[in-house]
Parts: sequence; structure tokens; C-alpha cells
Amino acid sequence: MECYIGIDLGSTTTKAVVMDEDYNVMGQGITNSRSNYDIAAGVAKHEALIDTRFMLFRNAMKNVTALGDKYEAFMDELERNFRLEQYLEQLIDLDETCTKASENTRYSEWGSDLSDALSGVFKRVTTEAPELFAPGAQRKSDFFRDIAGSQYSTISEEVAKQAETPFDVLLNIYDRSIIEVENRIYTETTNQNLMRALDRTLVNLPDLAPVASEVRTEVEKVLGIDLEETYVIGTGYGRARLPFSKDHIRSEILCHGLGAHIMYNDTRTVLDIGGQDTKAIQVDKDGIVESFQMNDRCAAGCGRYLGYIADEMNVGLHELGPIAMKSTRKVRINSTCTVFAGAELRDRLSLGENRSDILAGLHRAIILRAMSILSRSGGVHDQFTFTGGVANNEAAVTALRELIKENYGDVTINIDPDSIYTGALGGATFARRAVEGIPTEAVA
Amino acid sequence: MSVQKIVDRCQALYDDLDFTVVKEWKAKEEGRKAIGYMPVYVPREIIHAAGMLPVGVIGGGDQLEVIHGDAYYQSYICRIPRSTIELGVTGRLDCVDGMLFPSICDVIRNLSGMWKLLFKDKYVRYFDAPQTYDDKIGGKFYVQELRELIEGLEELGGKKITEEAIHNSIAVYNENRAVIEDLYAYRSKCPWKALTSEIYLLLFAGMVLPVEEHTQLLRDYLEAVDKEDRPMRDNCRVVLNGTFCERPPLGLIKSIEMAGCYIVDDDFMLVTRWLLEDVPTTGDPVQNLADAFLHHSAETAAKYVDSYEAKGQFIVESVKKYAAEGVVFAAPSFCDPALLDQPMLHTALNDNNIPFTAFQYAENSGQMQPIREQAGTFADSIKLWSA
Amino acid sequence: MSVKEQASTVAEKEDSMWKQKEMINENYELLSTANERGQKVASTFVPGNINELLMCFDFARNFPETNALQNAMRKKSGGMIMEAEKIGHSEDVCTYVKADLGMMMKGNKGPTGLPMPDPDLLMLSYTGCFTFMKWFELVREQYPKCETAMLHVPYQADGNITKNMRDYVVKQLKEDIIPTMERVSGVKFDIDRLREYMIQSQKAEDDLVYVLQSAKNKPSPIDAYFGGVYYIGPIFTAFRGTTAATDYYATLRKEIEARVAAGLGPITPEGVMKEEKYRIVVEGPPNWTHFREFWKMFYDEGAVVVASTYTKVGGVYDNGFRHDPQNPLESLADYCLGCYTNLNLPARTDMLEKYVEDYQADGLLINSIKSCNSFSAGQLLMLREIEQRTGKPAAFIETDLVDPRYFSPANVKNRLESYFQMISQKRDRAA
Amino acid sequence: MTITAGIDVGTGAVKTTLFKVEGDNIEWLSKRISRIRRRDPMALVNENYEAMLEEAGITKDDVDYVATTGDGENVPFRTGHFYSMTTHARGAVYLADDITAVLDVGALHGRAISIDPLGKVLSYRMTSQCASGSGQFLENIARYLGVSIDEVGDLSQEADDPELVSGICAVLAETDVINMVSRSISTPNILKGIHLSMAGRLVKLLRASKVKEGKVLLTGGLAMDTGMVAAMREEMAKQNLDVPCESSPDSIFAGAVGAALWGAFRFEKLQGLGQLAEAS
Ligand SMILES: Nc1ncnc2c1ncn2[C@@H]1O[C@H](COP(=O)(O)OP(=O)(O)O)[C@@H](O)[C@H]1O
Ligand SMILES: Nc1ncnc2c1ncn2[C@@H]1O[C@H](COP(=O)(O)OP(=O)(O)O)[C@@H](O)[C@H]1O
Ligand code: SF4
Ligand code: SF4
Ligand code: SF4
Repeated sequence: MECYIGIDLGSTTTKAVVMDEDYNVMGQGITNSRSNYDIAAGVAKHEALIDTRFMLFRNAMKNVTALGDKYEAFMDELERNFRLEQYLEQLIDLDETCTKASENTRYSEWGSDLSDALSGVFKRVTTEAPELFAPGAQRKSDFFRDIAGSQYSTISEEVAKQAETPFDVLLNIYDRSIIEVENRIYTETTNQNLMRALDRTLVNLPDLAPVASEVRTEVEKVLGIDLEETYVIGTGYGRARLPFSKDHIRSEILCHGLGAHIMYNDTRTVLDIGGQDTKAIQVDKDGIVESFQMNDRCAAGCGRYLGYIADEMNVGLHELGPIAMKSTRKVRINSTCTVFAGAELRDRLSLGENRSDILAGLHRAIILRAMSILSRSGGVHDQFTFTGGVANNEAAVTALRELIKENYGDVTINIDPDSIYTGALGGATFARRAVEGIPTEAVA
Repeated sequence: MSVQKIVDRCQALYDDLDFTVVKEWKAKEEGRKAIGYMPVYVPREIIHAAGMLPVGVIGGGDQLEVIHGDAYYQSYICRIPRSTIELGVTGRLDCVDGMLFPSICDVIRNLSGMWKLLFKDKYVRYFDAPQTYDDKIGGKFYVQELRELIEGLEELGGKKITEEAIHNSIAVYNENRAVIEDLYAYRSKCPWKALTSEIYLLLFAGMVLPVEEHTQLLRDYLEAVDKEDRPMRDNCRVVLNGTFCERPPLGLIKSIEMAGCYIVDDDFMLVTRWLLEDVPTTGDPVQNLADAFLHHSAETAAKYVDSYEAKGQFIVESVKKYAAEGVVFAAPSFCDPALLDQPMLHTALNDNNIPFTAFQYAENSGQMQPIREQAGTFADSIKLWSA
Repeated sequence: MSVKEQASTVAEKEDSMWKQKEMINENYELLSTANERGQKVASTFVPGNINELLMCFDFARNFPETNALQNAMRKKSGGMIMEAEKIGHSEDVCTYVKADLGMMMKGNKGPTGLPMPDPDLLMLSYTGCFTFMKWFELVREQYPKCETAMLHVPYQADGNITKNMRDYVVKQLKEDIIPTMERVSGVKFDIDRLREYMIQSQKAEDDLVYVLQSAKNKPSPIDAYFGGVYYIGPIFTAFRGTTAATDYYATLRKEIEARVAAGLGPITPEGVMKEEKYRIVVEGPPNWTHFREFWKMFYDEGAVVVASTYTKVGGVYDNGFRHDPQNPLESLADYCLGCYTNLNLPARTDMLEKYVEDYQADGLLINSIKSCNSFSAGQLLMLREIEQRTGKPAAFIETDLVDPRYFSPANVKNRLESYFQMISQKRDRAA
Repeated sequence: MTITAGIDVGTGAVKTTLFKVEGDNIEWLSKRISRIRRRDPMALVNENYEAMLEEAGITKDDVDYVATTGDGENVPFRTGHFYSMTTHARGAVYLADDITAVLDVGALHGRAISIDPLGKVLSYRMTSQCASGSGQFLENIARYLGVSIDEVGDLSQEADDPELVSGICAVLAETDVINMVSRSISTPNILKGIHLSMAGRLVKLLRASKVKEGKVLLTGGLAMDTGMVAAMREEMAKQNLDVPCESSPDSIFAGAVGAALWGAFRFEKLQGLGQLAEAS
């Protein structure tokens, strides 16, 4: 199958979208950005190709009529099991890497206590793994670094209390090892993991026994399809460092503009809040960029700010929005300096202000900055599309809706659950067009 | 009236971002007009003589959500023009019929042009002042500037501004200046009674109230506060400098007081104390205003000091006059005039063995902890080590 | 490649470049020996400079702004700025001032390494920038005995020069500045000498205008920003009114005429530009610390600057103004009043609009300078106005004049690339 | 005899000290430090304070004066509060001899304080809003690089070609560091680069606070970082600031020490005046 791929190398996350020759989105992949850009791009692309494969499974399974109403349950189980296999595979790697790291002489004073503590930690992390991927389970993040990291640190804090090994040492071993682990791509084992996930699924869903062999054949058939990387376009903050030629690179402004246009044809204004930058883009009816504005060098009020806050409060990024939504009273916060956000938070908490209220104020402060950038780019025109990671945060979205209404009246606001992929979608579209020979003009 | 009541009233005026009192004043009589200005210096007497209300516009403070204003300014430009624009584009300044932009700095100068582009139907004037103080040269230029202002306001108001009217207005403002002088003298005598956080609000009230009413309000305050029994604290006495253009947040003033400093002189809303002597009420009033400006006006970073020797003497004098123990410089971030001026003032203070400390603020600064710390250390060092 | 080498790659191409380099070096040499030779020295600012008048009193002319930018191109300004910040200057204020003060503190060696003289007169031509006033107040602290002459040039607040403004400036010249200069220099004022200089000024001004307007050709034979800053060098500083300047501009004009005839594009540090893909109007001063790197971001993409406002800071000539030997003092007044940063925002906006139209530009780029409130405050409104009035796309970047810390190559390049791609995307559709 | 406690509530750690002062005789009874690490600082204050009293074998009632500093204004049982620079100055004079300046580098701020021999603050400078030169930043980067905080110093000193960070903003500096890793710059060179960048700013502060002779004592958490101390020395030499720079093993306690000692001073003064009740 011909695959047209867009990769958006962002400052926090790297996203990839796979498109087929008819401009259908086949798969999406995401990973955390890291110092090795090639790896980040590689992992995101790999993830998107896995997602594509799942799309093909889904299509194929529809043919297995015998599956009937068990189709959904089957796909869901298969996917979760696959994620679990993937997680376990990396966990084993992490365990080995940590163990090796712990043999370093600098930890020798802790002796065998350390290796005991470590193996204790990993035993629990591994035992608890299936729960994380149980049906309906909420994960704090989609990234191995975060999921494993939070499991590891919670468990090791407890372990450290009982054993004689300080928490700091355990944490340090993790910090050292995770870098190595996340810089490996596990491409070869993907198919094995899939097959293992299938086995697990068939065990977990005994009802399916009658159709098991038929399902297995279909899965194998899909695995046989070659996903050919026909054309790849890179974009995003780190694009200059991608090993791509100039023809394969587009500015993130154009990609976001086009991506938003593809998602919502009538979009005129696009706001993207990512980890380190905020962009306001005005596009015309064909998705062509009319003007754009970005935040200046100060990173205040971008997504990373929320990251700092979440760290400071020891909650997951996903939980920030819901906490802020509980706010009942308005608190005005003026400083959006990312670094001092934590200090302000503490200041306010010590003055007795409520956590939800402060968080709501912080979200509003971020959106206020975005509003200024929007205003600078020429305001908000119908329809308005909000993209980037921060669009996943309901408190940010709520503040945005309020402020748009206050300042620009009734405007249609589009927010796609997949909005974080907007740039990559634009990139994939450019990739498809490049092969078709359409320079930049919109076809949609 | 009790002190609390007066202060509450001023606080309400301070918090009102919609200039309701101005609207009310205008509504009282058909055809009334209001003229906005940045309260560093403009000859309010002339606006008053035209029968109009001078309205001091000093940004939006820390409660205004600045959305559009930020769209017009880079991050390295001070706050006040953005909140002023915000007030303008959100219609809050619709109640002023014209704006005067005195020559304070390039930011305000350029803001005058922006106002022209943004509010095409308003009277907008950049009010230039001479930086050379020879009567025959700078004086002549300034008199002509004043006359052009008079003509402009006459046209806007549709009626002549008589000499007599200007004389009267000068008298009214002389009176206002005199009460403010009393207020400052009183605070210097009993800084634990007339708190600076209150004086600041009182001066702010003068930005939006008719001058006659303001004068009365100040008198009431002086009378009421003298009767109050307020605890005296073990604080040191400081002159606050640098706040002449962008308003410091009230929290900043309170933080300085809380950290152990009594402010005994300041440069808030200088327009109220710009002219240092009574302006004569006989003779050519325009000439009188020009003379006062050229020869008897306060020093700020916005004004050229024409000799090396005189530079910084104004603040040294103020320290002596108000028996201050030190100077606290609080300049708005990115304020070129104030920040470039400071090293020279530091030299003058050093030469006179006057201690000082310096920090920056913005009208919407929320974090007072570093400021408390710096002011507190300054106060600690004066308190622990003096005498 | 070092800055010196860069300059020479540019210089190798044309005679005018050599000439200019010599002139500048010579002036630094003159300055370095002025104190010993007993020649009086005046320091003054580029906008609204009264060079011809200073020459009437035999003053050697020192331009601190030029020193700062020359030091920046030689990568020396960063250290100087730090030096000034160490003695308590804020990070927030204009870096030209700090570079100048820092240079004094670091032994007062000029850009070419020669010592800078002590001034005898601080000619504070307060035109179009408030910071000038503070700047010389600060320099005055270093030279308490040196006289300071203030020439206050009022702002063109309503977009025109009123009689009151002109009279005020002329009166200051007559009654204050000239007597001060006579006193400091010991030379008697001779108005005919001033007239003679102005005849030279006029000629040079005519040629400069030709050169700058040659960018209306397609392809443009010059880059009116990166090349332009070289072209304005002599006339904006110590040379306006000298025959050396007149010769320079005559030579330059011939070279450009030849390029026009041959249909050549501008010369860049890497040779003649091949294809003119984008024609841009630029508002705002350039960055000097990474000048070459900055320029490269343009010519690599085929972008030519066809008009710029920075080349009007030391005098707006393309609207017809010339120094006038018949009315020397009045024309000096008009010159000062007419400098670019002394124009109000509506006038500046009109000027940009006209440039975009007259030079058939693809759009406007604003290089917003952190240091300079005079230029920068209000630029975002100008940008919006130009977009609306011309329908052409505009873009905004932020750098600084001489503070290397504020030039973020990746950031600037990212925005420029996005901007150029946006122009081409729009153009593809139009086609 | 006066028993006095000093409590320094920082943004990174809570430090407490206990002293017995009798005229010129100063005896350090006990000390405690806890990294805050997202815990409630006030709970840590209580915990530390009680542990400290227990260690010294005294009760709350034996303490004559409890002096807070840093963010300790809200500690309910304090007797009085002194501001950080006042206390760091006093603490420095106690911790080392012949000090003329103190450079306090904590979790968020840097402060340069020039003092006289008795610990009087003559002038000072603080880092501005931006936080790129702070302990927290270094800690974040260290975690990112997988280096523990007590390892940072030694690694930094192994650098052979340090790479400076542009350092306008901590967030962007973080990106800078990620870029460096992607360009395979070694960990020691990155760490040293950060140290040097921070030191560059801090020396600027020192110069601005008019330190010319004598000796500088580093206080606060980063004084524990040998790489930072080395970088400070290098930068001072580079910027022609010709004074020695030292750190003390108890540098991180400087604020708490100073607070306790000022507390004793005030206690004696107030006792003399008979105004103890009002002490604040
Ligand atoms: N599920 C989520 N819930 C809340 N916020 C999120 C979520 N996912 C991402 N974010 C926010 O989005 C930011 C990253 O956005 P992204 O568009 O990926 O940035 P970039 O393109 O710069 O890498 C994070 O800093 C975080 O604040
Ligand atoms: N042993 C150590 N080596 C290096 N840095 C340290 C060490 N201990 C603490 N720190 C740093 O010191 C900081 C805390 O310093 P401190 O002076 O207590 O700051 P604050 O007073 O703001 O809490 C922490 O952010 C940590 O990075
Ligand atoms: S430290 Fe804060 S204020 Fe400074 S640039 Fe970074 S985010 Fe902006
Ligand atoms: S704060 Fe300073 S720079 Fe800003 S407008 Fe006022 S005087 Fe000008
Ligand atoms: S503010 Fe601008 S015009 Fe003024 S000195 Fe600085 S760079 Fe020059």
C-alpha cells in the first residue's frame, strides 16, 4: 500500500499521520519528543504505521461475518493487549538497563539492598501492568516514559521507606536508564507483539474460539501487506534537524493551516497552542495562509507552562483540566512566566486560595495570552479551529470559549479530539500532493 | 466623613475601569466634554477653562484583562500603552472626547499616532514641551504650543476660552496643589496615619473627579485622618521614585509599607505636583503657565536637565525636605527614561551618602514576594544598623 | 569568515565600496589624533545631525551610534554591553547607549582599534528619539567639563512641519547652537561656508535618491536594506557636505546605472544574486551582530529588499527634500524635522504603503528592534494597516541592533521561511 | 543566655537551626534540612523544628526567640521575621571569616549582597524575573540528563569544552540543552556550560553590587555544588573580579543561621527595652 506520511516534530511531542492515495487518514502516531530527533520521528512514524495496520485489521475483520456483534469487543481487546505487550517489552528492557546501571560503583555503598529494592520495584511494576491496560482504565499519559515513570516513582517511594535505600538513588537510576530505553525503536518485534496480543485476546475472549482460525488468517493476511513509505514530509519546530531534503520540509504554519482546513473546510482562523509556541493563523477558503503570528521568544503561556504546573502539583497533565473545572470563584493571575508559575501557585495556596480556583485562573491566563496573539494576527473569523496539545485540556477550552464569545461574539468553534495531529495531517496532505504534482494549491 | 468612607470611595473610583464618574459628570449637562491625558504633565487649567473635564488616563491597573492591547505591543515595551489601548479599543474611553499625549517618551509619543490611526474621529494632540528653557527660545515655542492647544479645544468645544476663564482655572488648581502640598507635609509628619496606600488612592481620585470636588475630598481626608488613632510602626522613611508614568499596583505600595518602609515622598501622578509654585493669576495667563513650566516645575526622567551639576539634585533635595532615610527606586520594566536616568540619580545619592535600593515592576505585577524581600532588606539594614 | 573578510568580499566587487571603507577609516584616524592636534571634536547623533554646520567650525565629527554598530559588526558590542550592565544599567534599555558607555569603560578604543578622542562638544541633536537625551546626560557624566548643546527638534505630531516648529529650531541654531560652537571652537561663523557645504550635500543627495530608487527596476540592482545600509553610510554621518561624499555617490550612481543597463541583480557577499523571487519592503533597523547571517537568510531564498525605512533615518530625501544653500538654517531645520523617526505614525505608515506600491513589493517585513522604542512602539499597528491597505502579506520578526543575545537565528529563520513560503503559496494560487 | 531558632522557608528546601548565644559565645545546637519536593512547607517546618528540639533535648518553652526568613512570614509560632538578604549576610559572617560579599543561589533566585564586617548589608542585586540561573533549572536539567544532584559538581569539572546556553529563559534553555544532547555534546560539557552561564550572570550581579575586595561566600543550595563554585571562580577571573570565592559545608544553612543570630540580637535588645511582647 502506498503511504503518504506527515511528521510534525514538536517541542514536546512528535506526531505522524499516514494517508493513503485517496487522501484518507489511515493512521496516527505520537510520541514524546526527545533529544534524538531521528528516533522521535522514527517512533512516531512507526506508531502511525501500527495504527494504520490496525485500521487495516478493522477493515479486514468486518469481512469476518462470523464475528458478528463481537467485532467491537475483539478489536478493543486486541488493541489493549497489543499496548500491554509493547509496554511489557519496554519494561523488561528498562529493568535490565536499571539493573545494569545499579551495578555502577557509585552506588556500591548500598550494596545488595539496592538490587533487592530494585527488583522489588520492578516486580510490582510488572504485576501492576495489566491493570493499567484493563478495559476502561485511565492512563496518566500515552508515553512509556510517563506511565512507567509514575509507576516507578510511586512504588519506589514506598519501597524506599521500608528498605534502607534512599528514594533519590532509585530515582536517579531511573533517570539514567530511561534515556537509554527511550532511544531504542522496537520495530522488529512489532509483529510478534501483535501475534502475542492476538493469543492473549483469544484466551481472554473464549467465545471467539469458533472463529479463531479465520481471525488468525485475516490478521496474518494484513500483516503481509507492505506499507510502502511513498513520500514523507517533515514539519514542526525541529524540522530543520530532520535528515530530510528541503523538498520534504514545510513550515509548520503552512501545515497547520492546511491541516485545519482539511479537518474543517470552512475554517478561517486557526489557533495552535503547543508546548513552546502559540500560533495564530488566518487561512482563506482554500486553506492558504493569509497571515500568522507567533509568540515571541518568551515561552510564557504555552503548553509547557501546564507541564510545570502539573509537576508542581504532582498530578498528571490530564488531570489539570478536570481539577480546574471544579472552580467556583474567579482568581486573576497575571504572571504566565512558566518558571515562576510554581512560585505563584505556592504563594497563592499559602494565602489560602483554593486549588481549583487558582488553576482555573492559570488556564485563563494562558488563554489570555493566546487571545492577544489571535488579536495580533487579525482577530477571530468564523469558523475558528483550536488545535495543538492544549486543545485536549477542557479547562483551557472552556476559558477559550468564554473569551471568544466575550470578544468576538458567536463564532463556530471546532475542536477535534485528534487536533494534536493537525500539523502532521497538513504534512501528509502536502506529501500526497507533492506526488500528484499539485504544488501547494488546495484540492479539497 | 470617616477616613474609611473616603478611602472606600477612592478605591471604588480606582477599581472602576469604565470611568463611570466621568460619564455621570458628562450626563449632568448637555454638551459637556472630557479630555483624557497621561498624568505626567499637561496644563489642566486650560482644559478646565474650556469647561471640560480633564481625565487622567493611567493604564488599566492589575484588574484589566489586556487582550487587544497586547496585540499592538512587543513584549519588551512597558505595560501602560497596552492597557491604555485596551481601554480605547474596548470602548471604555468612548466617554473622552479627546486625548492629550504629553511628551514623556517615545512610547507615548508613538501612542499619539496610534490613537490617530485607531480613533479617527477623536481630537488627538501630542502635547510637546520644550527641552530648552530660555524664555526667548523654548518659552516662545511653548507659548505657541499652548495657544494651539487653546485653539484646538475652542474648536472642539465650540466656544472661546477667555483669559479670565484661564485665570480662574489657574486659581482653582493653585488651590488643589496647595492641599496636596499639605497632604504630603502631613504624611511626612505622621506617616503612620496618612498611609501611602491611601494617599495614592486619593491622588487617583483626582484623575477622574472635577478638581473642586477633589480639593474638598482631600481636605476632608486630612481632617478625618488626624482624628484617627493609628498604630505607629518601627518603619524607616523612604522616598519612592520612578513611578511617574506607569501606575504601580496598589499591592506594591502596600508591600513596601508592610516590609517596613514609610514612603514620605513619591512621584505618583506627577501632574498633581508638577508645578512647584503658585501660578500668578494676573497678567497673561498663557505666559504665566509657560513661565511656571520653564522655571518652576518638577524634575522627572522625561525632562532634560541642562547642567551636569544640577542632575539628581531634585531627588537629593526631596530626601532632605522630607527627612527620608533612603530612596526606593521602582521603575516600570522596560521604561527607558526611568531606567536610563537611574544610574545618574544613584551617583547623586551616593555623593550625598543616601542609601537606596532599586527594583522594577509592571502595572499588573502579581508577585510581590521579591519586592517585599528587597524593600524588607533595605528596611532591615536601615533599622538594624542606624544609630 | 570574519567580519573584515565579509566586508572585503563585498568591497572587491565595486570601487564605491573601497572608497567608503577608506573614508570611514580615515575619519577614525582623524578622530584618534584630534585631541593631540588640537582639533576640536563634536559628538553627535545620526538623525537630525547638523554635519555641515559642525564643519563650519572645523569640528571633527564623532557619531556614537556608528561606533556602536561598527563594534557590533566586529563582534565587540556584546562585551561592551555587559560592561555597562555591570555598573548598573538595566537589561531593558537601548543597547546603543550601553555599547557606547561600555566602549568608554573598556579603554575607549574605537571599532578600528584606535583610541577615541575626548569630545569638546556634545551636540545633542534631540531628533526623533528620547533616548538621545539620556544618552548624552550619561556621557556628560564622563566628561563634566565638556559643553553640551541641546538642539530640541519638535516631533511632527500632526504629520507636518509648522511654522512654530521651524522657527523654534532656527532660533535655537541662531541664538544658542552657533554661539556655543563659536565659543567652543574659537572659529567665527561664516554662513557662506555653510552654503558651500550644502551645495555638495545636494549633489550627493540627488545621487543617493537615484540609487535607492533604482530598486524599482526588475530585477532590482540593489538590496535597499542590506546593501542600503552601506549606501547611506557616508551621507548620514561625518561626510555629508564633503566633496569626498559627493564623489562617492557619483561613483556609486555610475555603478548602479551600469547594473541597471545590464539587468543585473544585487551583489551579495556570495556574489550576484541569481534569481529575484521575492521583493520585500522592510521597516526597522537591521541587526548588526549577525548582519551577514541575517542577510544570508534573505538571499538564499531569493529575497531582495526593494525599499526600507531604515535608510531614511538620517534624512528622508526621496520625497524631494534637499539641503538648500539659499536658506541654509531653515533647510537645516527642515532636514532635522523631516528625519524618519521624527515623523508620526500615520506618516510612517503612509510612507510604507507607498513603498509597497511604488516598488511593486510582495509584502512588508518588520524587523522590530528590542532597543528602539522610537522605531518599535506601534509597529504592530503599522503592520496591520499595511496588510489592510495593500492586501499584501506582512510579517514580523524581533531582533536587536547590537546585543548579540537577542538574535536567535533559528527563530528568525523559521519566521522568514514561513513568510516566504506563504508569499509563494499565495502567488501559486494567483497564477 | 539566649536560646534562639532560625527557620528558613525556601522554595526548594526548609532549613532550621538552633543556637545558644551568650554574649560573644555562640553555640550551634542543632540543624535540619528537608527538600520540599511538593510537600507542604509548613508541615516540614513543624517536623524539622520538633526533631531539632528533640535532638538538643529542650522544649518549645526553652526557646527565647524564633526567627523566620525566606517565605517564613506565615509560620504561626515565629517571634520575628527578617528578610533573606539580611539573614544570609549575618549567616555568612558567622560561617566564614573576612567576608565582604555573599552570593546566595537558591532554588529560584540569585542574590549578590555586599556586606561590612559586621554583616550589615551595604548593597545588593537580585536576578530578575527570568529564572534561567537557578537551582531548580539545574535540577531539572540534571534529571533530564539522568544525573543526580550530588554528582553534578564532579561531572561538571570533567568538562573539556563547555557549551554555553543562551539562557534568556529557563524553558528555552531546556530546549537548548535537548538540542545539545542531540548534537552529542557530553554531559560534563553541558553541565559546565550551564554552570558558566549561571556564573556569568551571578558575577555580573556581584559586580553590580559593587564588590571589589575581600572574599565572597557562596550560600544557598548551589554552594553545595562544587562545579558551581569552580565556575564562579573561573567567571570571576574572566570578568576581572579579583577576589576569592568560597563555600562552606554549612552554606545552605546561611539564612537559617543568620535568622537565629539576628533573633538573639533582637531578643537581647528588646529584653533591654522591656518590649518583648511586641517583638515582630
Ligand atoms: N491529554 C492532554 N491533556 C491536557 N494537556 C495536554 C494533553 N496532551 C498534551 N497536552 C498539552 O499540550 C502540550 C503539547 O502540545 P503539542 O501540540 O504536542 O506541542 P508541540 O507541537 O510543541 O510538541 C503539552 O505541553 C501539554 O500542555
Ligand atoms: N548537594 C547539593 N548539590 C547541588 N545542589 C544542591 C544540593 N543541595 C541542594 N541543592 C540545590 O539547592 C536548591 C535549594 O537551595 P536553597 O538555598 O535551599 O533554596 P531556597 O532557599 O530557595 O529553597 C535546590 O533547588 C537544589 O537544586
Ligand atoms: S523565564 Fe518566564 S518570563 Fe522569562 S522568558 Fe521564560 S517564560 Fe518568559
Ligand atoms: S513607563 Fe516609561 S517607557 Fe513606558 S510609557 Fe511611561 S515613560 Fe514611557
Ligand atoms: S532608542 Fe533607537 S533611535 Fe534612540 S538611540 Fe536607541 S536605537 Fe537609536
